[in-house]
Amino acid sequence: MEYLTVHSPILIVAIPLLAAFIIPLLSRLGSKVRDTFNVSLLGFVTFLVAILAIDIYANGARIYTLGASVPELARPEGYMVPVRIMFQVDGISIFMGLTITVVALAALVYSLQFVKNETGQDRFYSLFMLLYVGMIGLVFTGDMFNLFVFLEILSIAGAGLASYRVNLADAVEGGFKYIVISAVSALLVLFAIGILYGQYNLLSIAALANTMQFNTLDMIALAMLAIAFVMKLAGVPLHMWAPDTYAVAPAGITPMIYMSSAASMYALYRVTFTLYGGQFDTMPIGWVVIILGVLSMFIGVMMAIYQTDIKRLMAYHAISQSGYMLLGVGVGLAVLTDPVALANYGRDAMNGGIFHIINNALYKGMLFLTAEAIFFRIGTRDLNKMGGLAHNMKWTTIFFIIGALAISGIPPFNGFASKLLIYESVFRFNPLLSIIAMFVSLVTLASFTKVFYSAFTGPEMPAYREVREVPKSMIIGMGIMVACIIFFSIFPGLVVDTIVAPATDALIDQASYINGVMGAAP
Amino acid sequence: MLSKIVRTISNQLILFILIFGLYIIMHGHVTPGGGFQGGAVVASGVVMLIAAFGSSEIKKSLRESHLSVVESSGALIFIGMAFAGMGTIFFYNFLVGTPVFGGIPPTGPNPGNVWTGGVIPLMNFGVGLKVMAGLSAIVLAMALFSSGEEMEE
Amino acid sequence: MMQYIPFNIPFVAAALLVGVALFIFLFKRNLIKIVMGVAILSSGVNLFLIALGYRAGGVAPIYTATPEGVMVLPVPQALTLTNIVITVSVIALMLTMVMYIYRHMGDIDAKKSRLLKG
Amino acid sequence: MSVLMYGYAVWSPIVWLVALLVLAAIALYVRSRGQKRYKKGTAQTDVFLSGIQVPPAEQRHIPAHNIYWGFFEALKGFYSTMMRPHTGIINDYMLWLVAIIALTVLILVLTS
Repeated sequence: MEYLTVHSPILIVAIPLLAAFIIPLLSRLGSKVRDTFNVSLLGFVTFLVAILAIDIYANGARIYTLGASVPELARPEGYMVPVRIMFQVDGISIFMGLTITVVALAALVYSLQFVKNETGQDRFYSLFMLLYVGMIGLVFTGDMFNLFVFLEILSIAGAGLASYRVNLADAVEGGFKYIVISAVSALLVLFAIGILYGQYNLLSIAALANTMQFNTLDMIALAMLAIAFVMKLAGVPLHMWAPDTYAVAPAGITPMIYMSSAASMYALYRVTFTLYGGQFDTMPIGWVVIILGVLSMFIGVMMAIYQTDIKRLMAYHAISQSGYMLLGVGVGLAVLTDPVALANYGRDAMNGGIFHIINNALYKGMLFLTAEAIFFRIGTRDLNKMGGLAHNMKWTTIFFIIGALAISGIPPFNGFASKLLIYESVFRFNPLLSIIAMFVSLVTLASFTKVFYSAFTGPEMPAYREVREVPKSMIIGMGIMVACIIFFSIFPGLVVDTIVAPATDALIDQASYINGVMGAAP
Repeated sequence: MLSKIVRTISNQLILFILIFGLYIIMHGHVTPGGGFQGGAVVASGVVMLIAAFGSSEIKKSLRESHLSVVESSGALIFIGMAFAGMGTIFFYNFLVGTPVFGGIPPTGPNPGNVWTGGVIPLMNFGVGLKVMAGLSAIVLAMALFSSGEEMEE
Repeated sequence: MMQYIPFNIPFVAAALLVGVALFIFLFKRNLIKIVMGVAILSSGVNLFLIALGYRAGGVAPIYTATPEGVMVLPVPQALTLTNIVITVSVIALMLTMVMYIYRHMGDIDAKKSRLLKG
Repeated sequence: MSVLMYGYAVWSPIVWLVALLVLAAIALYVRSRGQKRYKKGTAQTDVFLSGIQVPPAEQRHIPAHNIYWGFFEALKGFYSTMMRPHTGIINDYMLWLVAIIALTVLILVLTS
């Protein structure tokens, strides 16, 4: 147990990586062995994430240095700066880790039945594990270059999975768009890393933050890093790939690709708060993030209500909800250098934005799964052709209603709790932004009413009389998410106190992140 | 399929390409090169064979399932080496000082000692296996795809 | 070091490569050309990294048999190698997808081969 | 534990649920006071459309593109403007990326 706690940061990344290459060999023993292996392995990783989280909330941030003689030895004897590859796990990292792991577990269980009749399943699960490795590595890593490497891993695995159904023309097109924008934004990230390296000869985030001067080249690097991550997280006006890719990805993968967007959002926060924050006036970059967030909210939802393809509609909602997170954390970023405003409302806005990440991962992921459950049974994503499905798909309908109410911010669901935090704190920053956020919530409810009305209600259609409820593993996958949504709805105070507030503190408190690595420096 | 001269010469030449690729892989820790570069050299030999014999001929001897196994085991060797250091820490170089690849690199002008580097030569070997199988599979799949065939049976 | 950028030929070449790549992304509709653009962008970034690590008169950063004097920085070279490996896999994946798009749509023009919009 | 107290916001789902249950009880009470003449399996349960022949199920259901028709009709200008950038061409996505990076660099350099 002690051993597992000490080594858990690397085991969480390394075990799925090992599994990704065992799966092709193991699938020769039959699909049942492989499925059991996958689920039990991800269950074990979930356990590791849980014990790491408990340890971090009790004892503070953790450092794991690869190849050193002890994990905490970031700087070997006689070195002023860290030289080894390093994982640095603090409150926000483990928060993202928990979110990603819960979604991955639900998506994996859901996928078991979904891909049962497809070919190339061992590659599907290999890439699934690689995608998980990419996301977890991205949120755990402590140096800029591994940020790039994990970003590329998740891009390649995500694009491969998005175009998994290569017999469909649109699936390949969505995957191609995803890999092009991922490759270009990742190369821009590498270019920015090169600019930073050229000035400071450092790669570790903590050491870079310690010596950051914020001259013109740093500004260029910041713009490239921030906007490349905004591209990956699909903020308007860089969002146009997202509906294309989310709509065509197979079920179980859409929530995962959505989570990789959330991991990119983490990278954006890490760069703006930890790498650059503190030493300069954060108001301009904060306003850039706020404006992108407001645009994402508004245009995302206005485009969503217009769609007639159920998964494109939900993809635009994913964009719109990302706007809330950008808005909440952007307000915190804008007032980062003003302690009074930060204590008054900045911290609450960030709490709301970060709480919204996990809420949205749960209900948005669940809604994607219900949309794909409909596709699984009736073979179309076109809302115009649907109707009366509630007669035969009762569980899916119940799950959809819960998800739709939660995403629209209807009390008592968890979406309301995080949106309330955002509304009331952003209102004191700028009332107009808060009013826009409330309006967006309204249109969200309207568009989900449209989906609910046209897909589930109405008389039983003759064409869909034979439609049955989806298989059990898909219901369990959605049920995991719904259980989490209900737990989060009833205990918002507990969740914010235990996991969200430490995440906010970790973002604001740049000094402790730096001291974690550079601490013993004379 | 190209002419008989090309086929005969590429049949002879593939041996040297293989040896050169393996040399680059196994000397990766003392000279420029390493797993990826050596694997790419071997895969370029496969490209030559595909050009000389045609992809459908090569498909008979290089099966996708075999390549997949080699690729996976290469990756497993790499990660397994990293896991083997778990007694101390992940990626710990546990072979330093042992009789296996544990030598101390000599200083001063010297031809280089292969028997050094700890786990690094073994990792290079794993990466080399993975890259040669992976790249061969990629070029073979693309060649088959452009001639209208599929790789999997 | 950075103040010499305008007079430094490798940096100019890297900037040119990045510029060519961006030009391709913006104005070339052929999907194969877009893939080539990614390759060129990657080359530009690689050249930039390598040029960053260069020290005038430096020797290769190998610890055995090293003569006296400065060494070039080894870290950018490691970054470049990693980036080359990643780019190879990205480009292989992209080309496979372009081949599938051609097979489905019979065209590799970005405008004529699209199904998803709006 | 269940109460969220940050800033000015106080949000307690338990209180809300209790209130919901009370309101639901009132609503059910009012409902139970209503007429009880409804019988299943008779003509009372059939669809009645002012005496017109009832169309079959697939024509009776309003498809998605007709929902909020007036809303979209009123915002026609907005939506045609919105559709113009959403071309689905990869080059346009890249154009936005380059333009926003340039804009952000400009904002950052000018404000410092």
